[in-house]
Amino acid sequence: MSPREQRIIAGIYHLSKDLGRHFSLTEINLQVTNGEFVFLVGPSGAGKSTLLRMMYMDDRPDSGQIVVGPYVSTRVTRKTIPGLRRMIGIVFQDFRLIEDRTVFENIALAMKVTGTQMSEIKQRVTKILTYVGLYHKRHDFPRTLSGGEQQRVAIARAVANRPSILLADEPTGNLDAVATRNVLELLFKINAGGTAVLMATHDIEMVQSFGQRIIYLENGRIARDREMIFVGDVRDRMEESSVSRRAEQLSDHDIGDEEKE
Amino acid sequence: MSPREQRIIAGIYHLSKDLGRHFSLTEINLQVTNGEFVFLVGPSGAGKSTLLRMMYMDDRPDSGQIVVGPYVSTRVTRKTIPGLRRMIGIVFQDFRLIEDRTVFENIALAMKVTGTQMSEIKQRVTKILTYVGLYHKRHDFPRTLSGGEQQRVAIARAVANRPSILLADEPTGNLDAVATRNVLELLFKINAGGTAVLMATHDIEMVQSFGQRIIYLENGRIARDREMIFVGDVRDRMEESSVSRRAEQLSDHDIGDEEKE
Amino acid sequence: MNLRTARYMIDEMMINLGRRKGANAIAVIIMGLSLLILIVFLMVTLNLASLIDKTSEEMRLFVYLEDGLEREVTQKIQLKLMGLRGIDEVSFISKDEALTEFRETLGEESDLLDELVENPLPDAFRVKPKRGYITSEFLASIAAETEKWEGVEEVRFGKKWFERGERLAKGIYIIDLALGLIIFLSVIFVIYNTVRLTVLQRRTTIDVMKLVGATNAFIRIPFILEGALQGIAASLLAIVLLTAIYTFSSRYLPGLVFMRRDALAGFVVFCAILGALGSFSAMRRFLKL
Amino acid sequence: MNLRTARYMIDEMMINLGRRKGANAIAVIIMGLSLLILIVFLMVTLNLASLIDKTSEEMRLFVYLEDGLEREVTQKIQLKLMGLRGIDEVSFISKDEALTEFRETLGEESDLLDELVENPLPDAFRVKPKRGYITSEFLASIAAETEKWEGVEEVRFGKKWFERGERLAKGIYIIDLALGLIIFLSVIFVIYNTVRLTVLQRRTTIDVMKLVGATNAFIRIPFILEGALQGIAASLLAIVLLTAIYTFSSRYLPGLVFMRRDALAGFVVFCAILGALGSFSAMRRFLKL
Ligand SMILES: Nc1ncnc2c1ncn2[C@@H]1O[C@H](COP(=O)(O)OP(=O)(O)OP(=O)(O)O)[C@@H](O)[C@H]1O
Ligand SMILES: Nc1ncnc2c1ncn2[C@@H]1O[C@H](COP(=O)(O)OP(=O)(O)OP(=O)(O)O)[C@@H](O)[C@H]1O
Ligand SMILES: [Mg+2]
Ligand SMILES: [Mg+2]
Repeated sequence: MSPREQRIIAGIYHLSKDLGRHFSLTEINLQVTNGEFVFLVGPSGAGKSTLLRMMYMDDRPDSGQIVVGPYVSTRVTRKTIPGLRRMIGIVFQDFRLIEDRTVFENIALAMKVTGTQMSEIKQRVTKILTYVGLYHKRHDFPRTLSGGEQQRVAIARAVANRPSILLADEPTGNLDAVATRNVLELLFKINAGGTAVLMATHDIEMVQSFGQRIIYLENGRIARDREMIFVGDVRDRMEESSVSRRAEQLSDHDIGDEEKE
Repeated sequence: MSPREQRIIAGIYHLSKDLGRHFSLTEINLQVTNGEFVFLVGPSGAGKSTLLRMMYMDDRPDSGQIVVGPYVSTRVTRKTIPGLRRMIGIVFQDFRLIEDRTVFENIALAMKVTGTQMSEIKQRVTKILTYVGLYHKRHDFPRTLSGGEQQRVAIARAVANRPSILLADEPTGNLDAVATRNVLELLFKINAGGTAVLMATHDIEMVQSFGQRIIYLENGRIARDREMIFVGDVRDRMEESSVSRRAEQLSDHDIGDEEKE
Repeated sequence: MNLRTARYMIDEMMINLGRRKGANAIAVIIMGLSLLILIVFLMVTLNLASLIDKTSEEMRLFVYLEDGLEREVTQKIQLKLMGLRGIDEVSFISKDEALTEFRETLGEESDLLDELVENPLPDAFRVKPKRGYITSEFLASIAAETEKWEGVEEVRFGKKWFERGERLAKGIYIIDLALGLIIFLSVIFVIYNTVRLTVLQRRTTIDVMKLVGATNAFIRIPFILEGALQGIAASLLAIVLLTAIYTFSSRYLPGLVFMRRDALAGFVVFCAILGALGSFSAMRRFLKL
Repeated sequence: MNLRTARYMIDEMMINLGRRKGANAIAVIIMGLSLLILIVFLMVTLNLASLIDKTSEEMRLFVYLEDGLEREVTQKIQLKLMGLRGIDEVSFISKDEALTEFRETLGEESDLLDELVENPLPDAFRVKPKRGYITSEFLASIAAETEKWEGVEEVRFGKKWFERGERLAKGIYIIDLALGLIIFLSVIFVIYNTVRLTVLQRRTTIDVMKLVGATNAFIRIPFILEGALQGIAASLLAIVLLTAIYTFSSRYLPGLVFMRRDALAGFVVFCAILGALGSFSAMRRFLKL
């Protein structure tokens, strides 16, 4: 394989988005090159999911621009959005599996949409389901799956189409250590195949060990990017931001009245 | 406070439950005394959620018995189930917030059901929401909350009624380290007040540090209970059980074809 | 159930109504339009029945007398007629009155009577039967009996026409009943399932309520109240539209009869019950243990 | 759109139909019953119209001739009548035929004619107007014109009765139209919203499809096909029920007219389009960017 040329596959420029009284994304700038693996970390409510949602253009910025491949948020239309979405694989934080479709059908649907041949669909789905350890559940409906199993189906669906860029929102939140490692291995392999990966997670310690680029989001702003982050440091920052939100007027005594006989 | 008498608040005896071709809970025996704090760990699909579901009697065992307070699974009826559920606080893995109710209304509903006075409801909800850092979002609808925020609302609802026993299914899966610590603190405080807590989680390393009782579930069986578990040891077991499920015929080469230009 | 619980239930219902305005409005309109069809049908039936009733009430029996009877004989016949069961009124029509009436009936063709040398019509009694007795059997039996009396020449009541009319009325009633049954069942089905769908859409809410320990009554009663309210709203909508249709129609059919007040009140109550039952039975599936 | 995409769309539709049998069945039954009401109404209207038509077709104009006319004059009048615009048939009724007919019309009362010394009725022509010309204005104009002719004594067509009938028919048509409009709108509303509800229930499926990059056509077409299929199933259900009602009713009203085949086919097509449109417009809300 020839050495890959470095292109920017996704870029966010001066993005702002206001979401009601309590939250806004402010002046977000970030670029992802093809083949890059980026962790997006930040405390609960920092805006990770919102930022990803903008990237797959389920929501539009108030100002600024998002560019994904040839698609530009300010120019994209109803007609071009499906093309954009087919470049992107998305693992949703809440999975979004279709309830009345089996595991197989859920994944196959995402491939049918792009007009993939049935024989190829069967082959791909089999392989990916086997990889995430759910091939034996291919004919089950999502409601009969455990939380972690649903999450793995969501991941399988996102990677089935060999997207150019994968947006994974907290893809290991319901997984045990081993399943997490398997999923990360899968993501790394897909990444090695040329897919850019942007993975949102709250697990700063896990992320730390891989030496990949880490973007730290806090209160709707990018607090750090690219520089290595040290766990202790981020811990402090998180504590700060989390604590500042939480009203501290509560004393232990207040909660002490939970007591009962 | 007088030293609390040790009573068994929940017991599971010789429970078996078959769930289709792929999974069954087998010969589960376990007792929780009042005021106890128990972690239920196990890999994805081990049966943690299923076991909890049996405890709040949303599903019945094929054989064996579950006893929660004065309620016995073999004798409980449609009429007595509400009484049982009011003893129990439940944090669902998938949150189960009511979509067309605000954060406040979601929590208040659980209290109205028991006939709590409105003034008391207001006071409790305010206190708990403040504690989980979401008081400012009390009038928002679940769909506008981040994953972690929804999870905290689910926790708030579960503890609002001062239950005798709290079943928390993966209550920190969507939370960052700081929020996780806050939630655990909350659970410990509630526990200190006399509420027994049974918390299912896949995060064996986190659980390890607290020195509480840990039940290790694997493939529908209790593999270990009460003895201290060492991380390395459990890691090995998890690896084994996870790997044995995952078909290993996949070589790196298979996934390598993700590559594209 | 104490007062507080009752208040919470009403709260619940109000929140549900408020949060799903669009869906509720559509449900009420669907139900209202279905009910409109039912109630319009009822009004048409009512008017048909009153038309048939009026027509058959105009039915008269004519007892023709022999020529040149004594006054006493005539009076005796009249008294005997009035003594018969099922007779409402008996009036004497002299041959001259009869001719005048006949002239009127003929209208334009009456000049044909100008050629008559003498009045060929007999004196007669016009007999009006009581309402409940207007059947061809009864009239035939009266005719057969009176014809035997002294001084009576012939008794007529347009037997052929009357029987034909009777058959037609019966046919209309049967078809009306069949149609009514179909419309009634259709409307019940539509309403019942519309309410059911609104309950089904809140399946997760019901599940959550069960899981936090709500009694079945606590879950059910707000829904039942809501179903009843929807039924009432829909029936009121139907009544308003019916009134509009009535007002419009009676410009063209002046004799049109409207539904009675108490029937309308009954209709509203019926719809409330229907809505409540729809909610109730929709929930039975979910409230099982 | 290539063949494979088309196949996937049909797949999608089949899966949807298969997975939600209960909901689809209820939707089809709701729609079918609503349509039944519409189509029964259409049949009632059709029968009313054919009844009114038949009645008015029996309308005849009578041209009475002066007494003792020459044959030639009579024939000339006949020829002139046949030459008039809007005239279908002209037949001669001699005074004797007229008396016989009159006797028949009178029926039981005909003995009154026995007293006649001589036939007072004139010879006449019975004129049958063509179908489209049966209006009181046209008949009046013909009457006015022919009355001036030599040898014609008088022209009559039961003006008063005819005008009254015309007014009644007009009233019935207007009310029928008004009712029809209401029923039509109600049924469209019910069907449209029933289809809409079935689409709304699959909101999350639609959302997910959008997010995995399905084009609007890919999402929409299976739903539209499904809506059309539901419409067709519902209309067939309605037609089957209508046939049953017709069979039953014509036992009591033998002259009952059934819908024409092509009208029924049009009805099915109409329902298919309605179902498809319901799906289409329900999805417009969700398929916005
Ligand atoms: N549609 C919306 N309307 C109003 N506020 C919103 C909406 N969507 C998100 N928010 C708010 O924006 C903030 C960021 O949400 P987001 O889901 O992006 O957080 P996150 O970083 O993904 O957090 P988590 O780790 O908990 O998932 C939250 O406070 C949330 O309440
Ligand atoms: N209703 C059901 N029908 C069939 N199988 C079921 C059903 N519910 C659960 N299962 C299966 O039972 C197994 C255990 O599920 P459970 O949800 O208890 O796992 P878990 O330990 O909670 O896993 P996780 O950590 O991923 O949430 C899974 O393999 C799941 O697919
Ligand atoms: Mg998120
Ligand atoms: Mg689980």
